This record gives sequence, C-alpha cells and structure tokens, in this order.
Amino acid sequence: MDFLYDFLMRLLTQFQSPTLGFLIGGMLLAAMGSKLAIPDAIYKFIVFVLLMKIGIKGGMEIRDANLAEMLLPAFFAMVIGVVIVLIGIFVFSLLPSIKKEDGYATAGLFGAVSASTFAAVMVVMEEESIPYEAWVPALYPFMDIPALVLAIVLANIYLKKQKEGNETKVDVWGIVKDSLQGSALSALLLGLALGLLTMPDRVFDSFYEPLFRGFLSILMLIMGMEAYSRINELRRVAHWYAVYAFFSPIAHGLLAFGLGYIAHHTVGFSPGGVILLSVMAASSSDISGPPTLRSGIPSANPSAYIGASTSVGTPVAIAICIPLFIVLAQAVF
Amino acid sequence: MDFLYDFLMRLLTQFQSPTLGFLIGGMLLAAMGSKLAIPDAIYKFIVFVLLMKIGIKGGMEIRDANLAEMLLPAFFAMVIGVVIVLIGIFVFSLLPSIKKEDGYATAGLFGAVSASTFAAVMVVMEEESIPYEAWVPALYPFMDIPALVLAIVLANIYLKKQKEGNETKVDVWGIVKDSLQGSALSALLLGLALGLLTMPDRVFDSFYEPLFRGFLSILMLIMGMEAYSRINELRRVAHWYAVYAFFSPIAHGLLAFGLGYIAHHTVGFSPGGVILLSVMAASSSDISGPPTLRSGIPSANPSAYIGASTSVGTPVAIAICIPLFIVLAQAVF
Amino acid sequence: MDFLYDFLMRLLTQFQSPTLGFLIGGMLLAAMGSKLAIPDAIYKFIVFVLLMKIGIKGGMEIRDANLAEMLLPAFFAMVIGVVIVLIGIFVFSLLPSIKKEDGYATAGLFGAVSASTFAAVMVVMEEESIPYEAWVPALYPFMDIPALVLAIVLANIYLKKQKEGNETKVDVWGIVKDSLQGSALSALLLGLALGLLTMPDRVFDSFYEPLFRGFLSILMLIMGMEAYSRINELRRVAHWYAVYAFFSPIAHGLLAFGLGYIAHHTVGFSPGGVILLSVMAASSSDISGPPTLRSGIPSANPSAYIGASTSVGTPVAIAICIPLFIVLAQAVF
Amino acid sequence: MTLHVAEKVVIITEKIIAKGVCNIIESCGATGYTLFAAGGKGSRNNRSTAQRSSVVDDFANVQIEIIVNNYSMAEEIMEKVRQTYFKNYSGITYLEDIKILRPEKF
Amino acid sequence: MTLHVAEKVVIITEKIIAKGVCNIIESCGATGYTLFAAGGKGSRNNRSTAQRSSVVDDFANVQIEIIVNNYSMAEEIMEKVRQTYFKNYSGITYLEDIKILRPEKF
Amino acid sequence: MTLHVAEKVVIITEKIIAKGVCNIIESCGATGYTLFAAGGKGSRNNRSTAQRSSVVDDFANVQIEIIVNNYSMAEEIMEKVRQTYFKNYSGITYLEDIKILRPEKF
Ligand SMILES: Nc1ncnc2c1ncn2[C@@H]1O[C@H](COP(=O)(O)O)[C@@H](O)[C@H]1O
Ligand SMILES: Nc1ncnc2c1ncn2[C@@H]1O[C@H](COP(=O)(O)O)[C@@H](O)[C@H]1O
Ligand SMILES: Nc1ncnc2c1ncn2[C@@H]1O[C@H](COP(=O)(O)O)[C@@H](O)[C@H]1O
Ligand code: NA
Ligand code: NA
Ligand code: NA
Repeated sequence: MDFLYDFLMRLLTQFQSPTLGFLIGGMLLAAMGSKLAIPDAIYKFIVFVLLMKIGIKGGMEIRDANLAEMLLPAFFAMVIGVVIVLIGIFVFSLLPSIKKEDGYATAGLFGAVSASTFAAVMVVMEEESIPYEAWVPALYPFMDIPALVLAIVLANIYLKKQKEGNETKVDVWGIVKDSLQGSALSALLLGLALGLLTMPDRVFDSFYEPLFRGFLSILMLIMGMEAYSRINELRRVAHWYAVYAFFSPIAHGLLAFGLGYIAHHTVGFSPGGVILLSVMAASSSDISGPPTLRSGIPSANPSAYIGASTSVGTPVAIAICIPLFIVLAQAVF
Repeated sequence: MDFLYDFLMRLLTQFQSPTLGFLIGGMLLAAMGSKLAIPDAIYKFIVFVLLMKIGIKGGMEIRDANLAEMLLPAFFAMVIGVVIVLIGIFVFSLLPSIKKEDGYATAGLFGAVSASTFAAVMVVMEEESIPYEAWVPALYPFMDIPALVLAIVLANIYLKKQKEGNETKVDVWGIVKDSLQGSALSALLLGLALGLLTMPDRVFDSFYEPLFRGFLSILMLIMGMEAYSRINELRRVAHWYAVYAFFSPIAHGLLAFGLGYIAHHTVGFSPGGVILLSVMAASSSDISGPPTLRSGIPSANPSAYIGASTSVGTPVAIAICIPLFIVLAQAVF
Repeated sequence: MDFLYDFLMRLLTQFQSPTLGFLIGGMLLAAMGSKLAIPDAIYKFIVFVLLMKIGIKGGMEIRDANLAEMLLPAFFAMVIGVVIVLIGIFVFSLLPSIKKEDGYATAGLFGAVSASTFAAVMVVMEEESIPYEAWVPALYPFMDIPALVLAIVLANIYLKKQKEGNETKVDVWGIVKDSLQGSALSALLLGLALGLLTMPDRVFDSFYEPLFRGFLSILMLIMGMEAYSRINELRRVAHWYAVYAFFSPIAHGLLAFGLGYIAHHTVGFSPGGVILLSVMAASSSDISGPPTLRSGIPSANPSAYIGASTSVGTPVAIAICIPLFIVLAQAVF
Repeated sequence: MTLHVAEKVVIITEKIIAKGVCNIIESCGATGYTLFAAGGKGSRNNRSTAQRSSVVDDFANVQIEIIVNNYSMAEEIMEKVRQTYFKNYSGITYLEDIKILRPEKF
Repeated sequence: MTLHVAEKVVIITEKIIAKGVCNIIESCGATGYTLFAAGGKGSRNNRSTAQRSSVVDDFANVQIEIIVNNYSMAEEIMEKVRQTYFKNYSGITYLEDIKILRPEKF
Repeated sequence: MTLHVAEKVVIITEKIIAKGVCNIIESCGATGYTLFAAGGKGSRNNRSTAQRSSVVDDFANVQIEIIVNNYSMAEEIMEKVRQTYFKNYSGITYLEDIKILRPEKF
C-alpha cells in the first residue's frame, strides 16, 4: 500500500520534473502542428555532449574504483541484454500477424540501451542525491552490444534457413564493430578513456557538467516531438508492437532489478546501481540501435521497431520506470 | 532639457552596450564583405533558447502573480497591435507609389513584436535592475497575433473586393493558428507552460539563464548582418518604406507609453512594465511575422516589408527606442 | 640536461592534458572508423566563439595598455611571417619532386597562424598562470597576413614569368582584403573592436569565458579527426611535405623565440609574450589560410599544403611546440 | 533490361510553398516525389542556399522532381502549380524525358 | 564545341546505403559520381529533408548521379543496385540522355 | 499546353569558385540559375557532402544548373567556365535537353 502510495506520489512529482515536462511538451508541440524544430546539427551535438559528460565523469571516478566489484554487475548486464532479446523473440512468435524479422529487430532494440533515457535517469539520481558506483555508466555497452548482436545473428540464421536450409555464417565481429563505431558508443567510450587517462577536471567542470541539464531538457523535447511524429507509422503496423512496447520496459526493468538485488547481496552492488541497471534494461535504444539494426536486418520494417521504441518505449521508460525503480529501491533496500 | 540630456547620455552609454555593439558589428562585417557567417542551425537554436528563457522565467513567476492585474495591460497590448496596423494602413494609403497590399503587410509587421528586440530590452532591464511584473512577457502574443491577423484579414478583404466586389470570407482562425504554430510563439508559450507547470529552476539556473546574454550577443550580430544585406532590397522599393520604418517605431512606442501610463494610474502597472510594453510596440517582427505574412498576403512584396523591418525598424527599436523609453519612464514616474 | 628533463616531464604532463587528449582521441576515432561526427554548423560556431573570446579579452585589456610597447613585437611578428615563407620556398626549391607552386603554398601556410593552436596555447597559459601583455593576440594578423600575401605574390610572379616572361602585376590589396574578410580574422578583429569600444564584461564573463575550454576540447577532437583523414591525401604527394611539416614548426618557433628574446631585452617583452609569439610562428594555418591560398594560387595542389599543415604541422605544434617553448622560457628567463 | 520512356517534371520554387506544391502533386495522382534544398537567382530575387543563417529561412528555394509515366499527368501538375502559385511566388517548371525500369511503379 | 551523347544514371535511395551504392558504382568502372541530400515520398515512406533533427538521421534520402559514356555500364549499375538493395531498401533509378564535352573523361 | 525545347547546362565544381562561375553565367546573359550543395568523387578527389564538419569547408562541391532557350548561350557558358576554371579546379559540365513552358522567360 505504502509502496503504491509512494509510487503514485513520485509519479506525480515526476510529472512536475522538467525532464518529463519537456518530453510531454515536445509531444504536444508536434500534436499541435508547431513549426518549431531543433536543427539536426544541434541534436547531434547535444547527444555528443551528454554522452561525453557521462563518459568523462565515469572515467574520472573509475580511476580509484575497485574494478573487481564490476565483474558480476557487468556479467548481469550482458545476461539481461541477452535474456530480453530471447524473451522478446519468443513473445513476438506467439503474437499474430507479426513478420518474423520485425519481431527479432524489435526485441533487439528493447534489449539495447537508450542514451536519452540513461541521461534522464542520471539527472534524477543527481537531484535525489542517490549514490552509485562510479563505473555503472560503463555497464551500458555490456548490455547494449550483446542484445543487438544476438538479435541480428538470430535473425540472419533464421533468414538464411528460410532461403536455403543449409549452413549459416554471420559476421558477429562485424556487428560488434558496427555498434562500437556508432556515434553513441564512440562518444561514451571516448569520454571514459579521456576521463581515465587525462586530467579533464577543469574542462568538465566548466563545460560538460553545467551544460548537462540544459542539453538534456532539449533532447527530451526532441524525443517528445519524435515520439509523436512516429505514432502514425506505428499505427500502420500490428497493434501488438504498441502493447509490447508499453509493458515490456516494466518487465525488463523488474528482471534487472531482481538480478541487481542478487548483486547487492553477493558483491554489495549499491541500491543506486540497481536503479540504474533497471532503467537501462527498461530503456529501448533510440539513437544508435536503429541504424545498426537497419543494416543488420535489412528486411525488417523500421516503422515497426523504431515506432515501438521511440513512440511508446522511451516515454514509458522515462515517465513510469524511472520513478518506479526509485520507489522500489527505497521500499526494498 | 534634462530629459534630452539624459536621453543623449543614455544613447551614448547604449552605444557602449555590447548589445548594440554586436548589432553594429554585424552591419560593419556585412558592409566589409566579411565571409564570417553564423550557421543557420545555430541561429535557430539561439532564438529557441532566448525565447524559452523568457518564457520559463515568466511562467515561474506568474505562479504567484495576481493575474487580474494583467487584464488591462493585456487589453491595451491588443489595442496597440490593432491601432498600429490601422494607422500604418492609413499612412501608406496617403503615400505615393505604394502598392496597396505592400502597405497592409508592412503595417502588420510593425504591429507585431520582434523577438530579438524583446530579448535585447530584457537584458537591459536586468542590467539596470528595473523591476516589472512577472507576466509582462505573456503580453507578447496579445499584441503580436491581433496585429498580424488584422493586417492579413484587411488585405484579403481589399484584394477580394478588387477582384469580385462581392462577399468576402477570410479564415481568421487559420491565421491565428499559423501564428501560434510559428517557431517563435511556440517556444515562448512552451516556456511559459513549463515554467508554470513544472519545477524548472535548476535547469533554468544552470542553462537558460547563463546562456541568455551570450546568445543574445550573437543574435544581435546576425540581425546586424541581416539588416545590412537587406538594405539593397529596400532600396529597390519606394523610399517611403524607409521613412516609415525610421519614425513609426518611436510613434508606436509613444502610443504604448501613453496607454501604459493610464494602466499605471488605474491598475498600478509598473514603470518597468510600461517600458517593456513601449518597446514591444516599437519593435517590428523579424522572425515569425514574415513567413505568416508571406502566406497570408502572398501578393505583397517581401522585399518591402522585410527590408523595412529588418534593415531599419529593428535597429531603430534597439538603438533609439530602448534608451528613449527608459529615460522617459525615469522622467515621468 | 635539466632542460631536457623538464621538457620531457612537461611533454608527459602535456599528454595528460585534455587538450592533447582530445586531439589524439579524434585521431583514434577516425582511425577506428567511428561514425561520430561533429556537425559542420557546430564546428563553425565553435571557431567563432573561440576567436571572439580571444579578441574580446585582448580588446578589453588593450584599453589600459601602452601600445608603444607593441611596436617592436608587431614588427618582429611581420618579419617572422615573411622569413618563414622565404625559408620555406628556399627549402622546397632544394627538395626533389616538389611542384614549384605547391612549395610556395605550403611555405605560406606555415608562415600563417593557426587559430586552433593559438586557442590551445591560450588555455595552457591560463592553466599555468603565465602572464603576458594584453595586446599579444593582436599580433596574430601581423604574422598571418604578410605570410599569406608574400607566398601568393611570389607564386604569381613565378607563374607569370613561366608563361610570358614579361611584366607582372599582382593584386596585393586584393589578397590582404581576402585575408581580412576570412571568417577567422573577421571574428578576431570584431572581438578586438568590441572589447575595446564597448563594455562587454558581463557577456564575456557569462558566456565567452566559460565556454572557451569546452569548445576548445571539441575543436581539438575535430582537428584530430581531420588530421587523420587527411593523412591519406598527404601520402599521395611527395613525402618531403611530411618531413618539412614535422621539423619546420620547431625551427620556426625557435626563430621567433630568438626575436622575442631580443624584444625582451630591448623593450621588455614578457616571457609569456615570447612563448605566444613562438607558438604562433610554430603553428600553421588550418582554418583561414587554405581558402585564401586556394584562390590565390589555384594551380597549387591543396592535398599537399593542407595535408602537411593539418595532419602533421598542427599536431606537432600542439603536442611538441607548446611544452617546448614553455620549458625554454623557464630555462632562459 | 528494357527501359521505358517517362517524364520528369521539375519545379523550382520557394520553400514556403513546398507543402502546397506537394499536395497538388499528390492530388494529381503521382506516386512520389523528391525534394532538394536549393539556392538560386531568377527574375525576382536572389535566394541563398541554406548555409548562412537566414533570418527568414522559409524564403530559400526548393527543387521538386516528380517522375510520371504519363504525359498528361505531367502537364496537369505543371499547369496546376503554375496557376496556383506562380503569380505570387517565384518559381519555374520544366520537363525532361527520362528512361525508367518499371513503368508500373510510376 | 562538339558535344557527345552520354548517359546519366540517377539513383534515389536511403542515405544509410549510400556507401554501398558508391562501391557498386566504382566496381562497375565509373569515373565519378555526385551525391545530393534529398527528401521525398515514395511507395514506402516519407523521408524528411535533413532540416529538422531526425533522431534516426540515416533514414533520409540521397540522390546519386553517375555520368557514363557507355550504355552498358549504365545498365550494369542500375541492375546491380536494384538487385542488391531495392528489395529491402526504398529506392528508384532512372536514366537520362545528356551531352558531354570530353567523352574520354567519363 | 505548348512546351518549347530548351537547354539545361549543368556544372559540378568546387564551392570555392561558385561565385566566379555565377558571374560568368550572368555575363553570358542567362536569366537565372539554381545552386545545389553536393558531394562527389571525380578524377581529382573525394569531396564530402557538407554533413560532417569540414575544417576546410570551401572545398565541397556545388552543382549549378542554368536553363537557356538558346543553344549558343549554353555553349558559351560551358566553354567560358571550362577555360577559366577547369585547369586548376575540379569540375565537369554537361548539357540536357528539356522542355519549358514560357520561352520568353529564359
Ligand atoms: N534560367 C534559369 N535557370 C535555372 N534556374 C532558374 C532560372 N530562372 C529561375 N531559376 C530558378 O527559379 C527560381 C525562381 O525564379 P524566378 O521566379 O524567376 O525568380 C530562382 O530562384 C532560380 O532558382
Ligand atoms: N514518382 C517519383 N518521382 C520522384 N521521386 C520518387 C518517385 N517515387 C519515389 N521517388 C523517390 O524515391 C524514394 C524511394 O521511393 P520508394 O522506394 O518508392 O519508397 C522516395 O523517397 C522518393 O525520394
Ligand atoms: N562520372 C561522373 N559522374 C557524376 N559526377 C561526376 C563524374 N565525374 C566527376 N563528377 C563530379 O564532378 C566533380 C569534379 O570532378 P573532377 O574534376 O573529375 O574531380 C566530382 O567531385 C563529382 O562531383
Ligand atoms: Na533495454
Ligand atoms: Na510592434
Ligand atoms: Na606560422
């Protein structure tokens, strides 16, 4: 009861948080046909700065961290990415009127991680002063890459079987490389390396840190406009995508919360870390995943998986899952 | 005498203000054929951030404001927008070699409000610590929209009469919608809503507020370059546009000052509010008005109205009217 | 010995400086085929803000400066620009398989000044709190313009002689104008003028100053990516360009250091000023020089001179020359 | 590979009316169109390419190309766009013969 | 001035496969190509011009033009691009007759 | 609707000389021209589309199209541009037959 009350209260507060406000604002603007548009160059720059900020910060703090602690959470992050994809494929195989490869691609996108949702939860953690291990941002690729690779590999095995029924070979390293070369992971890893190897404190304090909140607010606005404008595409595909996109983030987050709970009791993974792991799992990739999937599973229909992730998955992850897992952590730990 | 002295002194100081310095700098760069150019994406982003800043701030402070106080000033803002357009049309009808619809369009643009001039006067108010009511930025659309709507409606009635002489119907709501959907008003209203409904204090203090001055300086540079490069277009149309664009901002501002004075004595409208109302009236739309007019009165020549507003109206509003109405307020109140 | 030790220590520290870290990070990203790209609009805006910051700061401080002190250093800056070009042309005339006009153009580019290297050394000076005269940034055009003009004039005289053997006339003023109109010098001079004539302290402190370090970090990233991607072009031309581009920055810096030393003992030019003069000399133009040379010596192959400057010259100037001349100044003064 | 003769209608006009022009194109039954940002100079004015910040961006040009395998549809599009817009907005339109692969697609 | 008849192959497709298309073009022996950013509408979808921030930018369109002085090379490029990509990616391709100055250049 | 045969001159070259090329076009008496930002690959070099930050932006390509209803003016433009620029700058030029509505406009 208390938990439900807390969650609803927090949901209400969340609706007063500017992060969500900008997201909803973006949707409303798009719905009202506003001509306001954030230029593409600005969008790209904002994503770059956000990920650099997360990466540099992580890198600077990892220096004094005990990386052995990271082993189990990193392993769990991988497991979560993989399990989400397998569950997703299974679920879609049960649903009617779903093209096989569209199911694979959607499952892959929901196994991967959303840079925008991740930045949003980082701001909330800061606002609430919830502590977590410095290396948690480094878990991102451990969940993101296996999910994308697995979805693409399985889809290609399936497609090759369809065609020929004989031996199959998929270029796994090619897909990993493609992920790492994507702009989101590149920026995050560059930031980590710079934070670890150079002394970026002053440039971090004078630039990346102060701009973080503001740039996030604008990214939320863009995600809101994008969410709205993709809803039409989503409508044209089976409605099951919307249903999956609404419920699965919560389920994925709960799964991650469970594994995080185990890590908490075995290696002392912090409650803050568990929240972040859960939100990563709940999020679905919106920036770097789609192009990787588009080339990895070209016959899958992008309207299905991008629509599901951007129009439903990301809003649910930000509006519902962030408050949910914070309250859950407060109730449980 | 004292008044004139004060005004000239302030004009001199104004010439030392970086705001005007950047405006003039932009004109000089353009005049000297410099290849320096601020990319379009940056320009759009700057306008967005400036208007969001004004909107969010207004929204945050409106919360505790007594909105009943706003009624008379809002009504006066509407009256000013309408009267400026009517006077403008009348004046142009007296001048020789003015195409009828060009006069309507120019009057409409001068009745509407300039986002850049408005941002510039906000900085001066802050620098001089002149207080004003929190809701004054919300007067913007009350002046802007009626002016544009009236100009477009009257022009279309005129044009239809020319053609057929029979019944006329103009889509007023379509024009209002078009104004509200424009990028400037969208950003301002979004900011107001976010300021009112969410708690954006931290993102405001860390991002929108600190960037305001710097972004305004760059916007002034852009307006200066634009002013110079449009002068050639203005030369090709009747010289009366330049004359109107030079004197009318002062007249419009005085009109608004008069009404503001009445509001001061009847409902206690603050001297700072009177200054802002006067500068709004003095300003002529440069960002959102032109596209609305272009589709509303397609047969009007954009070189006439945009040239008049951007090349003469905006520089006069910023360089002369801002100091003028501050000094006038100091003399009067 | 001590000197060498100091230099190597500082080189090591330099490798921990984020400035160099971002440069190397950019090279690595490009080498690994990352799809990360900083949009062109952002790049242009960053260069603008950096140069405005340097210019405004210089302008604000020049107000109280004794400009007579500037005479000898300004003269030396000119001499350095001219001598570098003459030496460069001579050196290339000795090297095999160098097309004559390519040598002229490359010498011109190395005589001119790099805005990015200059911004980088300014940050180091600030970090190390090394003082210098306020007017030193104003030496930039005194070195930059004569170098470009001389290279273009000599190349054209040479080319005309080739063709006709008769009288030659080159439009010197046209080249000077072209340099001044370029975006880099325009921004620097605009900043100087605004700093000198207006009171930009507040906009400077709230915008240009805080963004400086962060924007420089991103410019370094871009320069690193550019350096890597131009190496292929450089490979296709004679290898002597790479050799020249590696050693000449050090030689040019030493030459400037010597003249700066004389100015120190005759007119009291500060050690910090000597460092800046040396780094200017060591740097090779990467932003504004190339377009000027492309139109001034159209028959020269841009792959040669741009490749040499961007891929080798700038990294050497930043990674080696900045620490070298700081240590040298500490050893000598 | 058999190629079929078809027509490409090209329209160069102000960006501000691009949406209206596309509506006309669709109403005439074309299967698609392609848009390009353009700058230019014509009888009315200079229009900048969208590089520098244009305070009034909507006055840049746009080029719209429509492939139709049916001459009368080409004519109809050109005629309607001309009548609807070219009195008040700058713009030109012309036709090119092209060869396409799959006539049923257009 | 003698002009020589040549062919221009035009390909409009998704930006994400531009690199692959260019590889095909080069492998067929063309001497060059020119790329344009484009938006458009076809049988599959609406593609925005690269103006507003597109969260998934790689799905904008690109138009690629290749001049060849050899009809069979034109055919080969069109055919290969169609077979490699047009089942899974949106795209169209067509041919135009043009006149060039220096046939040896292409 | 009567259409008239006309010529379209196409010039693809470096952005840095776009202004000079436009001056030639105007001096030959053309009534207008249209410019497009382009990337490309030719005999000399790779030119990026203006997407990523190009430290030396002026080396991107531009495509200029000029419609003339007069063959000799087309020839003159092509010839002058070629002679003035194509020794030192990369660039190609070609001609297309088109059909226009109002020959007096061009
Ligand atoms: N002769 C021409 N050749 C190529 N493009 C033209 C020509 N005339 C006009 N245009 C294009 O069409 C637009 C509108 O032309 P106008 O209506 O004549 O101002 C111009 O901005 C150019 O982009
Ligand atoms: N009839 C057409 N005319 C001009 N461009 C077209 C046409 N059909 C398709 N396109 C272009 O080709 C792209 C892909 O078409 P599609 O494969 O039909 O979706 C579209 O986005 C348009 O840019
Ligand atoms: N065969 C071709 N087809 C299409 N465009 C070409 C071709 N050759 C050259 N170009 C374009 O013309 C520009 C200059 O060519 P070049 O002078 O050969 O380097 C290239 O960057 C391309 O944009
Ligand atoms: Na996920
Ligand atoms: Na007004
Ligand atoms: Na130099």
